[in-house]
Amino acid sequence: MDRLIHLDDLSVGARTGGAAPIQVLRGITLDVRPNEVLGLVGESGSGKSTVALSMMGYLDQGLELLGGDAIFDDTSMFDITRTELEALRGGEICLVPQNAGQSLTPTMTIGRQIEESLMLHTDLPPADRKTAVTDLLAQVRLSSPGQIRDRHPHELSGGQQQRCAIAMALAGRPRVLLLDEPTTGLDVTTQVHILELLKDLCRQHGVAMVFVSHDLGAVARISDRVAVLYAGELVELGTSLEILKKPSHPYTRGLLSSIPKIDGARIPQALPGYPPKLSAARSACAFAPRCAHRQEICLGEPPPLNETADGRMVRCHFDSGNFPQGGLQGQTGRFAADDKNERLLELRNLAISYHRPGLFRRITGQGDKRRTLTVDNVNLVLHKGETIAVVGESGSGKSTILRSIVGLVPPCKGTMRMENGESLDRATDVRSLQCKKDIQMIFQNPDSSLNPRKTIAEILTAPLQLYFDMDRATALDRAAGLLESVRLTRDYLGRTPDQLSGGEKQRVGIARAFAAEPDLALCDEVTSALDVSVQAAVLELLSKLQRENGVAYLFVSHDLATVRAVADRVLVLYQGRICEIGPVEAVYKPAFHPYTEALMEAVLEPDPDAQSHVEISDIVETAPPGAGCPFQLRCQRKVGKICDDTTPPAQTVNGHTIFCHIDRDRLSLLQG
Amino acid sequence: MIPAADAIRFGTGRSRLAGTVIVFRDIVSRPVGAIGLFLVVFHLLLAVAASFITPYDVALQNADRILQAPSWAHPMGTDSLGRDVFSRTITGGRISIVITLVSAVIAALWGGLTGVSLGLVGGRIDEWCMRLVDAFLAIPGLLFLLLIVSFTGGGVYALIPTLAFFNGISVIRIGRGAAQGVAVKDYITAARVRGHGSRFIVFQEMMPNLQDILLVEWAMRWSWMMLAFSSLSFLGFGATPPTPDWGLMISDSREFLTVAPWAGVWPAIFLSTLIIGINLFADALGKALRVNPQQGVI
Amino acid sequence: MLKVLLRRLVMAVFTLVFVAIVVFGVTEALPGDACTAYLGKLAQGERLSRCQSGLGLDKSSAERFFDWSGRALQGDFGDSLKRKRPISDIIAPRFRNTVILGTSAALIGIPLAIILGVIAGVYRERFSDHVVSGIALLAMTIPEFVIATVLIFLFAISLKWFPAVTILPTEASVAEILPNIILPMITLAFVMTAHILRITRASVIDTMSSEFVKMATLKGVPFRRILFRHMLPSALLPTINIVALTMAWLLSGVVVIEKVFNYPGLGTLIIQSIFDRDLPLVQAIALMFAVMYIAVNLIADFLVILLNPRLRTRVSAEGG
Amino acid sequence: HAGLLRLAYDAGFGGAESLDPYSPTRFYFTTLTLFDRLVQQNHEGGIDPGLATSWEVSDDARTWTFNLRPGVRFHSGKPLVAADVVYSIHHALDPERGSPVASTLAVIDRAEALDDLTVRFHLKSAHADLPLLLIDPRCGIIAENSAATIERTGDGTGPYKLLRNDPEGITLLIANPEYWQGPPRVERIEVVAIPDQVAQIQAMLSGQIDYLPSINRRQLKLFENNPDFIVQTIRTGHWPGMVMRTDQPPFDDVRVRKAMRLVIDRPNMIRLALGDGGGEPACDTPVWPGDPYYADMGCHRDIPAARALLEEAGYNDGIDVDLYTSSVEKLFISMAEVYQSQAAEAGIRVHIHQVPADGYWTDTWMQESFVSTRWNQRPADQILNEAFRSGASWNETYWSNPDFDHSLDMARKETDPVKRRSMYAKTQQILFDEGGAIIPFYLNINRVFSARISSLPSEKELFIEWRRVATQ
Ligand SMILES: Nc1ncnc2c1ncn2[C@@H]1O[C@H](COP(=O)(O)OP(=O)(O)OP(=O)(O)O)[C@@H](O)[C@H]1O
Ligand SMILES: Nc1ncnc2c1ncn2[C@@H]1O[C@H](COP(=O)(O)OP(=O)(O)OP(=O)(O)O)[C@@H](O)[C@H]1O
Ligand SMILES: [Mg+2]
Ligand SMILES: [Mg+2]
Repeated sequence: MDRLIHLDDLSVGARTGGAAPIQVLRGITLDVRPNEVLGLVGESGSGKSTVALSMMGYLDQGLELLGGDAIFDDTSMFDITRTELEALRGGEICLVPQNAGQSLTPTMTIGRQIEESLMLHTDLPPADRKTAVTDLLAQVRLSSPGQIRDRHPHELSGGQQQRCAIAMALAGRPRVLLLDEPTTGLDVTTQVHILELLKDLCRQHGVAMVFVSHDLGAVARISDRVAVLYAGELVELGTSLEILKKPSHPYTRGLLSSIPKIDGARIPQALPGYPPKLSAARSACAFAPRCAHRQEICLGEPPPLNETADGRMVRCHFDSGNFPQGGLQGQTGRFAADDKNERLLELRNLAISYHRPGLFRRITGQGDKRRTLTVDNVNLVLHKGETIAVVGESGSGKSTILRSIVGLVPPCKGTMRMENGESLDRATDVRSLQCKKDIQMIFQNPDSSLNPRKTIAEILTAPLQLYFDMDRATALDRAAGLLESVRLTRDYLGRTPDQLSGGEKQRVGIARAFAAEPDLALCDEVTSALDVSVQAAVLELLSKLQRENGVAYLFVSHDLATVRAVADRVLVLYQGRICEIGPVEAVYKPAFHPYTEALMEAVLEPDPDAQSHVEISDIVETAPPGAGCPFQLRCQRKVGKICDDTTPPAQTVNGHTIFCHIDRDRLSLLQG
Repeated sequence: MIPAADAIRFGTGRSRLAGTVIVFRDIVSRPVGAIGLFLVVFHLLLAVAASFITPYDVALQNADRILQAPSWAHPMGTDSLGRDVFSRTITGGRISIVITLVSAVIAALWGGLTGVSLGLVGGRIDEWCMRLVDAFLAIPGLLFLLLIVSFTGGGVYALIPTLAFFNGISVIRIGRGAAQGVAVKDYITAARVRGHGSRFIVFQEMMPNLQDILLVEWAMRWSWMMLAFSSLSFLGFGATPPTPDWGLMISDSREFLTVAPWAGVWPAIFLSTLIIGINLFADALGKALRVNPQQGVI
Repeated sequence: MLKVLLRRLVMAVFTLVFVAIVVFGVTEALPGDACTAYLGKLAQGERLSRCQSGLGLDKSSAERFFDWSGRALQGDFGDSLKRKRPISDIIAPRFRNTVILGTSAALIGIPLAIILGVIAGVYRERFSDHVVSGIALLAMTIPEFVIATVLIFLFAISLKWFPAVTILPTEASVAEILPNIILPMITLAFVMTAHILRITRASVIDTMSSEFVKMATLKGVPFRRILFRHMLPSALLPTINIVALTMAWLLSGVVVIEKVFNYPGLGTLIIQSIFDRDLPLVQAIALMFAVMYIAVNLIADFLVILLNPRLRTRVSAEGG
Repeated sequence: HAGLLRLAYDAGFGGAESLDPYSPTRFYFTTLTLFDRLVQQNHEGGIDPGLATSWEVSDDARTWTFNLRPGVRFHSGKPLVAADVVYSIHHALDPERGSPVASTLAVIDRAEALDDLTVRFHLKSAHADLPLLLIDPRCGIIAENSAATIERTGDGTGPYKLLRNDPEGITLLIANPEYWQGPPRVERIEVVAIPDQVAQIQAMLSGQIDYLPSINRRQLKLFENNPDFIVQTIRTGHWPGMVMRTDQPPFDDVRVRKAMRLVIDRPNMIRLALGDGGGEPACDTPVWPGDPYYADMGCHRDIPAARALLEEAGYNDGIDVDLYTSSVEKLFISMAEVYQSQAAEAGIRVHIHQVPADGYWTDTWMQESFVSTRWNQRPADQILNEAFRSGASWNETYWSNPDFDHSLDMARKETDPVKRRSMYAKTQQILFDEGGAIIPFYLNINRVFSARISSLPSEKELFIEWRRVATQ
């Protein structure tokens, strides 16, 4: 068969301490064919990057080759001299790294770095290299490549850095491009742009690509074939159409069904449990503990990789294609809306700024003039037991609003009030204990939200002792109860956060918030740091707790799909200004605000047929424009000067408001 | 090799004591750490036990035995006043160890607490305090030491507050830097939003995360102070005769190096091994706790 | 960038003001005043009052502080109590000597330390690293007077290659001084190498494990080129600050080494002035050291800002 | 380096050294070679002519007349005349100068020039041994009206001329070819400042200097049996001591002072502090056995007596005293430590404060109440007057005893040598009984020359005549 890269039973181990090496990759056999895009998916730690890098003959510090080989074009990558390796790497086989921001040399300009690739891997005369660099930068669709060439990496936005990394890879005129999570960490709209770009490049240059991602949506969008990795093993391999439409391996199925759907009103089904710890030997199916179709044999011996009738490879003891499809629908995240009309929190004309005027300006009263308002003109009423989702790209001020509500950042205009009369304009320190108790926060990053030096017991009893004056024994008892309510067992009490997985940590964070029995919980991207398979479980948990406690959520997310199932109402934020707010049913169908529209288009669903096309540009705005519509710069439906200098009017129908100069009927016509 | 921090992370049975044991094992499992710990413990024990082992009175002079080469009676020879070098050498660390150890502890405590508070408070207060700290750092500590020792006449123990104060200043920077790293963590925000007081935040939330850094810093300070103290003794500002003290002994025997090297070499070896020991120990401690020992202090 | 530099400069100025206050405050806080300290048991009657009015001690502390700092700004520190000469005249030749010794030691020590540090970092945990790091550890831990004495014993007394102590006319030229200070130079270079070396090593190791070095490897860049083009420019930035600290240390008179080698620099002058209880001289020296420390660090920070493209265009609000 | 001699000195005045031989901070080593005296001491203890060729004394011993050597010139070229001598003496006696020689010469009322080459001294009281006072090495003759500049020019008639004055660095002296005793044999002398004694030893060992004026017995080991060095041992009247200020408690009590002295085991101290043969025991008299007026008194250690005296003085539980010392002389510290351990037996707790060498003489000595000291050999009359007469500027014990002063005066007047001897003996007895100085021994000096030096001075020659020394 015609193949560019052939991984032959590749096994990689990691040395830790004196113990036997743990196995990171087990017997991976995989081909990359010319001109094809091979997607590589799996959860974090499943070995995707290791597979990709070993194709270049590279293993990270601490890893060692246990067996097998990586063959590129008949050359064994682990068995050639350094000079040969150097000639291949960056030449015929190129890498686009996971985090371009950190992977570009900070002390060299973009131009010099790309020139270096040209120098090492092409015979272009030095005089021509400058123009070649500009060409490459233009090819990756960077506007004003001439300027970018002379910049240092940190002077570029994340999307631009990623494009530069791609340009650098193209400089070596590769036959294979390895892309290690090239879009992770970028804004949704940017992500789509980069995927489009990659697709086009692949077509134009005829290079093969290995596209590594944890995101099935992205993989679906670009790959011809998909390989699914689980715990260092290849569990399924086939064309992307087959795999995404009709996954066979239970893991692949679970993964697909745990992805939130933009049109699904229900919380996706979570995969139970967590990926296994890697170990030396394996005597069972690695997925067995989480598998719904588990049988005795699954625990007794590891399954082989079988070729199915339709030509794909599946690692299962059974003909998993015959397992019943579907039937695993999750439940709705919302419950009856009739008891949600008692007001809880009201934000009126809220404006927030991080800029603190100096003493001089404050005295002369010029304080307010020059400051940029990170958040402006936010009006919001939250009812008891209600969930409002706040959606927007990075930097849109979502967290800022939450921080302001808890009193960490004082508002500079407007008022915030709890319905019991308590004003929230005051800083945390001077609020009443009751008020602090009523509003609790759940954080995005589970690693940083729990003190690594405290046991779970200490973490959970701290609020209990603070608010309820419990003695230690009672508090411990209650803490155990809290753990149970987030589906963790009592023996977690003695552990420290390092001994918990990400999802478990997030549960503890939730338990801590609920220890206070709050009226309002502020959730700041609580799922985005978690693996997809775990995300759904957290959403499910939150909605369960809401049902039980009647708590209201202000639920922040950058992803419209995630909040679809849990939110009662959705607020779309751009540059700290509300674009659109309304009940979830209204927001998810036309008419959209143009920005909401763009976000909708940017949602990547694991559907190989879907054609996403984002029309707004992916420039990054650092501050909102001085006047007019906040979205004026990137709007694909901009009508003219009015957008630049007049604040758009609110167009409200049935509690659904759109701030746009275009009439909402016209909008819904356009968006059909 | 798994750093101790990881061992704690992935271990199962656990308690604070177990944590300490793990760190200890980690230190000992590194050759560097084992040697360092051995040297430090050796010198500490010696300092405690010296008076029970010394064959001669450390101040006993003997005109018949001036600058004698090592022998059975005097395993390290005698000095220029006929005193037993062995007795004096094993006792010679006492004063300096006591003074520097105490000073280092005080320095790490006051500097650490101040630094942590500044790191937490931030803002203008922090800004101005740091200018003051910079000012203190700008003037060589030795100058202050000499000035205060010679003007207050408090003798060698006046060094304790002085050493502690000026070293504490340097610790402030370390503590503050580390605290700034911790202060932005969400769990601190969480505690603050929850409504805990600053005492709780500093002692319950921040300190547990900073104690490792301060511990390593303490060890580095200790080593630095040993050096500084020996220099002071050498210059005639530290221990006073006839107290046996390494720095002083080296200074006194310097001129006889060509004819009676033993009188100076032994104290030099003891002094250096202790400082090397502390340094190795601090390095290993830093590795075990995953703290970068502070860049050399000058 | 200009704003950043300016901000750093303003910070330095404030630090300097604090330094002046601290220096003045500490000397003020010592028991007695400059005259009673200097005159000791003779501090009585007419002699004391003559000395006190000579120094203006009859004025209030604040008044004297502004007086003193005002004159210090113009480089006038008054007369030494003991030497009865203008302090600036006393300090100037000593300072020159200290600069000569410090700079020559730095010229040997710094490049050596950096080269060794890079070698140790690149060959981490290998033989050459163990050797280099071991030597650095010794240099850092063995007291300098021990090193100095051993060097004198070996190279001056036994081998007679170099002079044991410095014997120089006060106004010796650099060419006269250099052959005389080989041993102190070596001692100093040895002692200071350790710190720079360790920082360089740590920084190189840090950079070696960074993503961009990995990326360069995967781009097929040969190792030498990675080392010089990609790694070192980042890895050596942290050394600038430690080099500055070392320079400040060298310039503030290496007391012990100057004493052992009989070198007429600022170090021996500090000791003398403290023993003479010559407070005006002590104050002047302290202030001068502080100015040098601040200046050297300021230069280092400027360099870092200029050399680090990240800082050149954007600087975090915090700064040393 | 033929024709070059390098001598080290300790820069004890921290750069304030003056070339005025009469200054309290005189640049000792250098002034010795720059200036001549009227008379000089010969190796037999007698007196030889110097700038004066002959002298007569009047019968009442109150008028002395000196005839000057013709044809002598100052380095500046000015001929030596009687007015210069008159000026020098008046310069020395000028109370504004605070010269330490003033008390030695206090007996002189005034000097007058009889003619160009004849000077007459009028004494306040009779003094039969005036030339003995004038051999003091500090009594150099300076040129008339040079007081303002002499500090820097050092313009004398001596064998060497000043080339460069650099008391903290290298002071350069160059041979005076017109010297009246013939030109010196070594062309240049460099006087090198090395404050630290260990540094001096190391400089000597490594061949950077040619001469060390004094090393202790233990240091002798460094140079003995070494072909590069020549060691000489000389009995001298140099003495180190520890002096108590008799004007300050607790030493204003004579019983305490006596007790402090009784505790010393002098031979043992010599052995411990100097090594065997490093010195001769002394009984707290500054007059040395080589002096014709030496009084042999005998003194023994007596701990019970010392205790009794202390108790009598009210110190029942012993006494704490602070002894200030310094490495300015290495001997000081070991002597202090030996004294500390000997005194401890009588309940005297000595706390040693060691201060650095630089500035010891200005800041500690004559300031603190119990300090180490050291004197070079001087004739009896001179040392007794200079260091013990009431009000003398180097009266380090702040000793003031009319009886003592009177006996000193009487001794001077006495022209009968036998009676004079007994009178000097009486003064020494008073000092021994009541004085504040502890003088445990006289030093034998060990001095080291580099083997480069040929025609070494004799072992009897304490003040080396450098003009006679030559180098290979
Ligand atoms: N240098 C190393 N030493 C030891 N173990 C390693 C090393 N590098 C990776 N591993 C382990 O190998 C496994 C696979 O790592 P890899 O980086 O390939 O995963 P990945 O699928 O790319 O994950 P992610 O999505 O987080 O990038 C992980 O469990 C990781 O802990
Ligand atoms: N402490 C701060 N000081 C100054 N500006 C800040 C601060 N924190 C945030 N900002 C700015 O405020 C804006 C909004 O930040 P915020 O963190 O609220 O965004 P976000 O919507 O939560 O983004 P993300 O999705 O990245 O979390 C950003 O431009 C950010 O740079
Ligand atoms: Mg990866
Ligand atoms: Mg955020």
